[in-house]
Amino acid sequence: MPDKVIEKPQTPRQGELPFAIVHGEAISAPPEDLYIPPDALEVFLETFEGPLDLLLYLIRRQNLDILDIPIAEITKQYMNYVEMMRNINLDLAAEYLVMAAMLAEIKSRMLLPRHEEIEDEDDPRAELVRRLQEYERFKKAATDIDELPRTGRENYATSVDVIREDKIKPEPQVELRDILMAFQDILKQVDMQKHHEIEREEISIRERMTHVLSRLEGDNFVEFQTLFSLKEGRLGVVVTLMAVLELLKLKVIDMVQAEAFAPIYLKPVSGLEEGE
Amino acid sequence: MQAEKLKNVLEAILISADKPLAIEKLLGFFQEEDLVNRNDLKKALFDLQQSFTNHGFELIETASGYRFQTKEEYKQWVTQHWDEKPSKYSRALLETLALIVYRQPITRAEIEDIRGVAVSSHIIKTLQERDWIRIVGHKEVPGRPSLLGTTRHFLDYFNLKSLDEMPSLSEIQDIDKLYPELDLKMQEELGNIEQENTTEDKLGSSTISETIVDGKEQTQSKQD
Amino acid sequence: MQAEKLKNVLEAILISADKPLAIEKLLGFFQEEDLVNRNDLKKALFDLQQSFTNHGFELIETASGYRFQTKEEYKQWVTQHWDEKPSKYSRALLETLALIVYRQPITRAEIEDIRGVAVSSHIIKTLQERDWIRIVGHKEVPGRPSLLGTTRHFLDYFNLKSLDEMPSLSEIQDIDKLYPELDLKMQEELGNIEQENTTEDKLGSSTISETIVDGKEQTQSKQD
Repeated sequence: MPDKVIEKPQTPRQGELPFAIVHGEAISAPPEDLYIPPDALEVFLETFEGPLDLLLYLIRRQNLDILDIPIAEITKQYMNYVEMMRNINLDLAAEYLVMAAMLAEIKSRMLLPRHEEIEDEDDPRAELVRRLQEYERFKKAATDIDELPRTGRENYATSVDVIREDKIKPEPQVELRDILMAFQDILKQVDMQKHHEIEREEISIRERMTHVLSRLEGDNFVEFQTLFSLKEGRLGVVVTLMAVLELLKLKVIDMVQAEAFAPIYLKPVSGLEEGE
Repeated sequence: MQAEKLKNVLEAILISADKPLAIEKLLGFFQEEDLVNRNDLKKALFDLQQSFTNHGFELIETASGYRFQTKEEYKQWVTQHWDEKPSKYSRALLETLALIVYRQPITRAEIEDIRGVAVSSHIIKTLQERDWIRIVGHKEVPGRPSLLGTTRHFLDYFNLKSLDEMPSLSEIQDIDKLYPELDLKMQEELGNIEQENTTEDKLGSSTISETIVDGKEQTQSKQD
Repeated sequence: MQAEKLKNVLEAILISADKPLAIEKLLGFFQEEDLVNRNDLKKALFDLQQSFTNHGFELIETASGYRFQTKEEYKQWVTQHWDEKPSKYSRALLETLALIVYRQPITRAEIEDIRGVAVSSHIIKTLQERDWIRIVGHKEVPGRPSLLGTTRHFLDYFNLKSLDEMPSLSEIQDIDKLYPELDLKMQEELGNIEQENTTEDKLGSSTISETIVDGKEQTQSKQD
C-alpha cells in the first residue's frame, strides 16, 4: 500500500469512457468527491458503527435508492474511505475489509455481461441490499428506543419520607468469601483481557494509605513524624512510609517543609471541600 | 375498608415504594380484617390514576405493576436535583439492545451478523447489569451460545406494560417490486425472509418461544 | 408561570426530592424566564399543602424546608415494605466492594476502568449507607474525583482487626484451598450467581428467579 495520504479521491483514468455500467446505463460522470479534512476524519469515522453503517451513509448522503445502488460508484467511494483509514493508521476493523471484498466481488459480477438466457441469475446486489435494509431498520429501532420516555430522564421516581412503625429493614448479609470470590472473578476477567494493571501488591499499604488520608482530613497539616508509631515496629514504619510515598505519587497529598531540618508536614492537596 | 380510606392507604404505599407493585403484591399489604379484595383494589387504583391526571406526578402501570412517577412535561425542572446529566447510551449499545428487543431470543453472533461488526463484551455486560437483558437459554449449536432476551425491568424502565407497546419495526421494501425481471428463485427466497420477519415483528407475548431464527443461514443462502 | 403550572412543577420537584427543600433552594430550580418569585412560591406551597389534606401523604414544612411524607395514620400498611426478607446484593455491588477493599483508595472511574462498565450511583450510595466505604480524599486530576476506602465498620462487620487479615491476592487465586469445606456449597452458589448475572454458564431451563438488589433499586431478573 502506498504511504501517501489521500486527501481527494483520484480522478478516474477512464477519461471519456463510461465510468460504470449500471443496469445497462452507462454512467460517465465520476461521483461527487468526498473530501474530508484529514484531522476531521478520525472523529468522523468513529461515528460509524461498522461497514454497513458507512455504506448506508454513502448511499443516504447521495439520496440514492437503497434498492438500486450504483455498485461501482459506491464501491469506489467505500474503498476511498477504507484507504484513508489505513493511511492514517486507524485501527481498521477486519469487517471493513470483508465488506470491501464483498463489494469488489459484486462489482465484478455486475460488470460481466448478463446472459439473458440463463434463467436463475440473481442480481448480485440482492444480498447486500437485504443486509443494508435489515441493518437500517434496527438502526431506526435504536433511535426509537432512545426516544422512549425513560426512568431517570423523562420520568423520575418518587421519594418521600416514610412515617412507619419501628422496624429495621433487614440488610442483605455478606460473607467475606463473597467479596473474595467477586475479586477473584475480576482478576479472571482482567486476566482474559490484555495486561490490565493489577499487579500484586501488599494490601496493608493500601489500607495504610486510607489511614493516612483520614488523619489528614479537614485540611489540617499533620506532622510527618506523628504518622509513625514505634509500637508497630520496623515493618509498620516501612508500610506507613510506602503509603505516604504512594499518596505523594498519586498527588493526593502534599509534603511541606519550611526549611532544612524543619518538621515536615503533610496535607491533602487542595483540601477536602465537600468531604463527605 | 372504606373506598376513600383504601385510596389513601394505596397512595401511601405506592408513593413510598421503590419499585412498581403489582395487584398481587399490593393485596399482600392488607390483613384479613381490612376486608380488601382484588376488585376493591382494582377500582381504587383506577380512581387513583384518574385523580392524578392534573398533577405534577402520575400513577402509571408498567410491566411489573403500578408506580408513581413525575410527569415528563416537568423533567426540565426535576432533573436539576442532580448534577450529572441522565446517562446517554452509545449507538452501539442501543442498536444491540434494539436487536435483542425485536429479535429475542438472539445470540451475540446473530447480532453481529446483522450489525456487521463485533459486539463488545462491555455492551452486553452493561445491558446485563442494568438488568435490561438476560440469558434466557442456550442455542443448540456447537458452543451452545447464550440466547439473550429482555427483562421485565427493561419494560418498567421504559414505561412499557409489554413488548407490544414497543414502536413497530419499519417495513422492508421489496426488491422484487423494482426488478420484476429478477428470477423466480430469488423472489421465493425474499418472500420467505419477509414472512419470517413479519411474524417475528409482532412480538406477540413476552413469553419467549423456543423458536430460533437462524439469521446466518438466511444471509448465506444468497451467496451464490 | 401560571399558578396551576407552578403548583405542578413544585409537586414534581418535591415528590422526587430526597431531602427537604427550603424556599431558597426551590427558587433555584427556576430560570429567569419562568418568572417565578418568592411570593408566588409561598402561595403555591400553601395551596399545595391545603390540597393534600385528604390524601395518603402530605406536604409538611420542617426546619430545613418542605417535604412530602406519608401520613402517620397509614404507617401500619406502609411499614410492610420492610417486611420482606433481605435480598441479595448484586454481583456488580460485590465486585465494586471488592475493588474498593483491595485497591483503596480508588476512584469510581478507576473501578469502572477495571470492571469495564459504569458503576451505578446506587451501588456507591448503598455501600456508603451501610457504612462500609467512605470518601477518604480527592484525587488531584480534573474533576477532583473522590477516593473511596473502607471503614472501621467494614472491618467490624467481617470480624477483621485490619485489612491485613484479608486473604492476599495469591491466596485468592486458590480460593478453594482456603475454604475446602465450603467447596461444594460454593460451587453451587457460584453457579447460581453466574446464571443470574454473568455471561457464560449453562442455564438449562430459564426458571431461576432471584431478587437482586443494589440498594434502593430492586429488580427482578425473571421475565415470568
